[in-house]
Amino acid sequence: MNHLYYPGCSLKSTGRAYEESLLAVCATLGVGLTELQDWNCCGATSYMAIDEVKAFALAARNLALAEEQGKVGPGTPTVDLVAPCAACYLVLAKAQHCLEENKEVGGKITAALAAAQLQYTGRVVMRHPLDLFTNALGLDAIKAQVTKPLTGLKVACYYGCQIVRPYATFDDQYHPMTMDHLVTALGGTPVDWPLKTRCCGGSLTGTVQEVGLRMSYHLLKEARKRGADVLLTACPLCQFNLECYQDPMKALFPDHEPLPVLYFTQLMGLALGLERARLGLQRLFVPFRQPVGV
Amino acid sequence: MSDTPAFEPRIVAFFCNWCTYTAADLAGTARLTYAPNVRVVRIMCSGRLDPQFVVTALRQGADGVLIGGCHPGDCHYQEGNYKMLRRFHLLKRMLKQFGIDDQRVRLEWISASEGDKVQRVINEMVAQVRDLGPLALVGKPTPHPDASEKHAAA
Amino acid sequence: MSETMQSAEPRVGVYVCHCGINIAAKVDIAAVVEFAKTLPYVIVVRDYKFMCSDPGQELLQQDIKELGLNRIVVASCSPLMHEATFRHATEAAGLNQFYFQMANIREHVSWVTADKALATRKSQALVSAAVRRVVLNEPLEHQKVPVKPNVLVVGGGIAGIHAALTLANAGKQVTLVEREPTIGGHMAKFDKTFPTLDCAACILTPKMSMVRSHPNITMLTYAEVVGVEGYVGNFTVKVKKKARYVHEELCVGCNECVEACVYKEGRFTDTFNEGLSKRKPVYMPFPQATPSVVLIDPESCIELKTGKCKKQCATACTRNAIDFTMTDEIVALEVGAIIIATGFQTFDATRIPQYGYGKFPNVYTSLEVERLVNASGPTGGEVQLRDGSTPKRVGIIHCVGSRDEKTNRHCSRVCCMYSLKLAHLIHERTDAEVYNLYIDMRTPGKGYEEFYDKLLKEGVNFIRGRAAEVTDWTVTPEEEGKLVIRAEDTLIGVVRRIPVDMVVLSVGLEAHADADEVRRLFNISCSKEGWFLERHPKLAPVSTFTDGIFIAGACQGPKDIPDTVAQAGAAVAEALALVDRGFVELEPNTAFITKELCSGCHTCIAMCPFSAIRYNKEAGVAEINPALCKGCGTCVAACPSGAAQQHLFTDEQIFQEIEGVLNYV
Amino acid sequence: MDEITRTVKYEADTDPHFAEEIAGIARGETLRACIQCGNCSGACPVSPYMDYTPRRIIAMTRAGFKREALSSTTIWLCASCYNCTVECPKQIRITDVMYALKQKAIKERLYPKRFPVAVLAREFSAAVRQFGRNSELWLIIYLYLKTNPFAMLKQSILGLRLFLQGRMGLKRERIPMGTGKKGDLQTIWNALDRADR
Repeated sequence: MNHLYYPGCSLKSTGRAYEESLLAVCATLGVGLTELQDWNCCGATSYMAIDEVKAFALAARNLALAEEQGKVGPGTPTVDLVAPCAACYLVLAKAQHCLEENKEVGGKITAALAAAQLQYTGRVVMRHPLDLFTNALGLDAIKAQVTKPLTGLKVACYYGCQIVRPYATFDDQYHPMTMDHLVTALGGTPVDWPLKTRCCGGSLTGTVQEVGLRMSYHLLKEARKRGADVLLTACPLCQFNLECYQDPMKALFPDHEPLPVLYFTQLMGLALGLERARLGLQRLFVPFRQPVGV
Repeated sequence: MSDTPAFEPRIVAFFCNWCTYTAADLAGTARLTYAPNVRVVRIMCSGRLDPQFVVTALRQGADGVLIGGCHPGDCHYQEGNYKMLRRFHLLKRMLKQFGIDDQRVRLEWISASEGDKVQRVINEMVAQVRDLGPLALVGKPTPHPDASEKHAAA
Repeated sequence: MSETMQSAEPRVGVYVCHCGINIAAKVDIAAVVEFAKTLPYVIVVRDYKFMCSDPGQELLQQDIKELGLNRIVVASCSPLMHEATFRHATEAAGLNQFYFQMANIREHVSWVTADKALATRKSQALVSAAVRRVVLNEPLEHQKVPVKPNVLVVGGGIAGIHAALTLANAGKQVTLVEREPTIGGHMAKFDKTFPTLDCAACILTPKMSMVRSHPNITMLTYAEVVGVEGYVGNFTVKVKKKARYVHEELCVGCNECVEACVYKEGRFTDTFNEGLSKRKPVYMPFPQATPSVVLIDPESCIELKTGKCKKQCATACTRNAIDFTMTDEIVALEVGAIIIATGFQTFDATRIPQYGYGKFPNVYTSLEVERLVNASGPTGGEVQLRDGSTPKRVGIIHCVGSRDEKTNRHCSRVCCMYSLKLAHLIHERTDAEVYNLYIDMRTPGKGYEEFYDKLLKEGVNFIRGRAAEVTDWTVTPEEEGKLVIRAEDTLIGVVRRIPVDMVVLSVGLEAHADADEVRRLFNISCSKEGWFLERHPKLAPVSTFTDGIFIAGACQGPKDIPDTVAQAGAAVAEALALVDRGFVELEPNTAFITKELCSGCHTCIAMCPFSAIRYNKEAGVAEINPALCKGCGTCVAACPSGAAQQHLFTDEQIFQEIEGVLNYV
Repeated sequence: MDEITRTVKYEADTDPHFAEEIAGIARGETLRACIQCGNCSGACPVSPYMDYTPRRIIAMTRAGFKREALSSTTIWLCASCYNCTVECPKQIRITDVMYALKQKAIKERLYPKRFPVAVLAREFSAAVRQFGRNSELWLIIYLYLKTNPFAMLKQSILGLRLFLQGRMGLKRERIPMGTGKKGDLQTIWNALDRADR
């Protein structure tokens, strides 16, 4: 299996461990990821506040690059583009929808791409790694490679907003289960909790901190209350908000108790028996010390 | 008023009494505005549609023909729409041989409750035929100059 | 040219209707009048404000008499609306009514066209077509066919019950077919009815037993219509009676068999109680079931599934009513009219996952709560949670599966009122704090607003806002162990979290899942949502596009009980008008064969779905039996020689119409 | 607050074209279908902090209360979680309406002063415009410099930790710009700017 890979800006900095663990896990599972060359920022939520057409154009350039580097075009099959960041995943998918639905915006963007000798013909399939692992690769294939099962580990799977909304394609919008099933396949125990898709605060943690912190605090508190030993995320911003702000959180909410927050790929790596350093676990603010595979 | 009036297609529609004609009435009751280029001829069943009607309409100056019948399985007369469908395929093939673009003749199943579909289909078809331009047949009557002016003015 | 045309020179009168401003605002009437004057054979053209009014009709009648008109064209609304009106007017003036032709310049022009000039042009085209066509019209006579006197009512809810009883009281023989093993429908499940709070059973069960005992009513329960043939006044209907495994005429409803069943306790979902209790494989649907006859469910009965049961039920029955060899049975009926009253289904609340139905045990549907508050329900009328405790705080969420683009767009019309009723009953029985979360309070009925007023004064809480979610995520100590409803109180403009013990989802009404199959069976139409379509929303609310088939109750659209009963009465009146008249006049648009042109190729014979065409060997031509012909014209379109033609729709008439619509230039 | 203010809204103070304009940018043609049920506000995780609930923003937009809608904190608190959009019974793309209002507010310079979200959006897009990618460290530095330089001191501990854990570098992420070669982002920007004019 070979796929194009769109890391996005965060996976090169705050979300470095996500990239490290994803690449390590994929290498172990035999999933080939080729980084899209010359990719640009997807535009995230911020560019959309400035100019819609330009925001979509940013996304569309990546889609066009993917078609070019994936060697697809009219009359050929599609190419998978794997985007681990939830915001990138959504923005790229949203751009696809907009190009298809809205002739006016689509026309402007097509013209702008053409100026740079690019074109997008609708042959990119956006995939989140969760989709890739559970649907393309299959849980059985993963299960077969587990060497250190997560026996006894209680995991709160947190999906966040943007991989299930508004374009839930690979999982249920209200009760997503792909990550839960993955955790079960790794030998762990997912906990049933109600805030799986409730927003972590997004960029508010950086801008209107008291609001962002409270949103993240509630998520962690409820996960703890439901007995979770660790919380898993599938998005660099969620992970950053939930993990890196636990100190200021404690200052604001004295009853806060620290909870390790990992990328789901990090926990996958542990179950597959990979070294902690290859998975970026040393970069955690709230260390994950629980032994696995015992 | 311009020298070259914009082309406005003329389309004859054959709607069955029970479904599509009723749907067109419903579109009216619901005040769904649509292009005025289509003129409806009511027949009891789409099964009544003689291919000659289509040919005659095109020869008499229509740029397109729209046929509306009940959805498959819904025919008031059990299967008139199926029987027409068979004829319709033959007709399309024949028209193609005459060099008539098959987008000019369209068949739609529209049930009595689908007033909105009448609106959509008519608007789509008028736009499509407008793009195709006038149907140029030898001996086809040309529109009265007065009409073109009025169309252009509108 | 046909013979009729030669017999008398056509003299056409054209009448353009303003329809108040409905047409006149979008169509330049004067321009249409002037245009019509230029058309061949036209003697007179007039316009009038309302052609369908008496003075309007007199206008054309006077012209027929004074100007010797022999063809009439009215340009007004759809022929489906007023063709009959003008035909009668024409006939009353001494002219054959089929010398009349209509041009639809309202529904097809003024109401759908934005531009006045173009609308005028389109009207002119349609008038031109009608004039060209009417010249070729021929005098025809309606064909009279006798009507069978009996009536079929489909559906045994309150609509069907009321219809059957009224017809039976008028002396008609009625067959009432009900899919469930008992009649009563949804109403039988309710405890009280709004706004009077009279007990549903007290007003319904007497009617149910009257249905059973009425000499003019044949009740077929646990039965479904599987085939309908024929036409207005003459329907042949096939009904499948599903095997009950109990002989109805023998069972006296003593329930001894139920007692004796090898299952000591109920183990299977009791659908009448909305799954809130369990029943045995042999069961009585509910104590007042009509007929009072048990049945055996083949899905759960050991004997029927494996043939290895002790059959204690059969042994216990002193009348030997139980028969495991019973099979489905087909009953054929001959009826003149059919009333369809198949009702509705309630919205499946699991389709809105954020309300937690099916996930949180104490989230109920309103129909479940109807059973909970019902004295003969699973809890004997006690409002209890799943664990048997009494709720202290209850939230009622309105519009569940209504007014929502993702589920049903329509307002279900009854939910506001039944939610108020349930709020009252719950408050009264438990003293609980009750919250109603509504979008808009809709109480437009006799005594309805007064009922709302009463509830407000009773201290029930009202929050204007659509509940966003029901969650077990708790934040504050008072929320602990409760379900929390999150919603904006839109009148205050803040988001509230309401902790409750019980959530009631006021589920909307929707068309039955199999509405599409049912409507096909009866050859009627339904809306996209599955509601059966009335012939006209205002003027023919219980008629359908198929003559002789009428609709009543919620199968046509959401309705409360008073409206349902009123509509059932209206459907009965229509059916009686048909049946008591004794005959119907069929539209004479039948096909016919011109012998001289027929080559005897048999093409038409295969086309006819009604076997109306036969080959006359001696003459070597096809012949059409007008009594069997329904007038679709499919054979006419197929005839290679033009020998087959259709009255009112001859090739020549249609060609003229085509030329007419194109000749508007 | 002892001050009493008069709140009547004169028709002349409303902008009759505002709804249309916003519906146009937002692909929010359904904006007018709002039945004010408040589901959006109930579903919104941030609504408790907003000065107007999302429902009220829709109502104000529809009624032409331009100044109020554009200067509200609501639009800047929207975290783009799409819950409102997904839940709206009238399928109004509320998140996109919020984006449209943000765009309009920035254009009209009506957003609340020193409200960092608006600044973030501006700084973010400027960086992406210039470098093609976004470097989180630089973004944060600009953000605090432009809004609240003192708050940066508090954040410096976090920044330092991120730096030490290798989660934030001083290196600017960038792609080649203005090469004029196939796929050049600068060429695309230029084409879009031309189209705008």
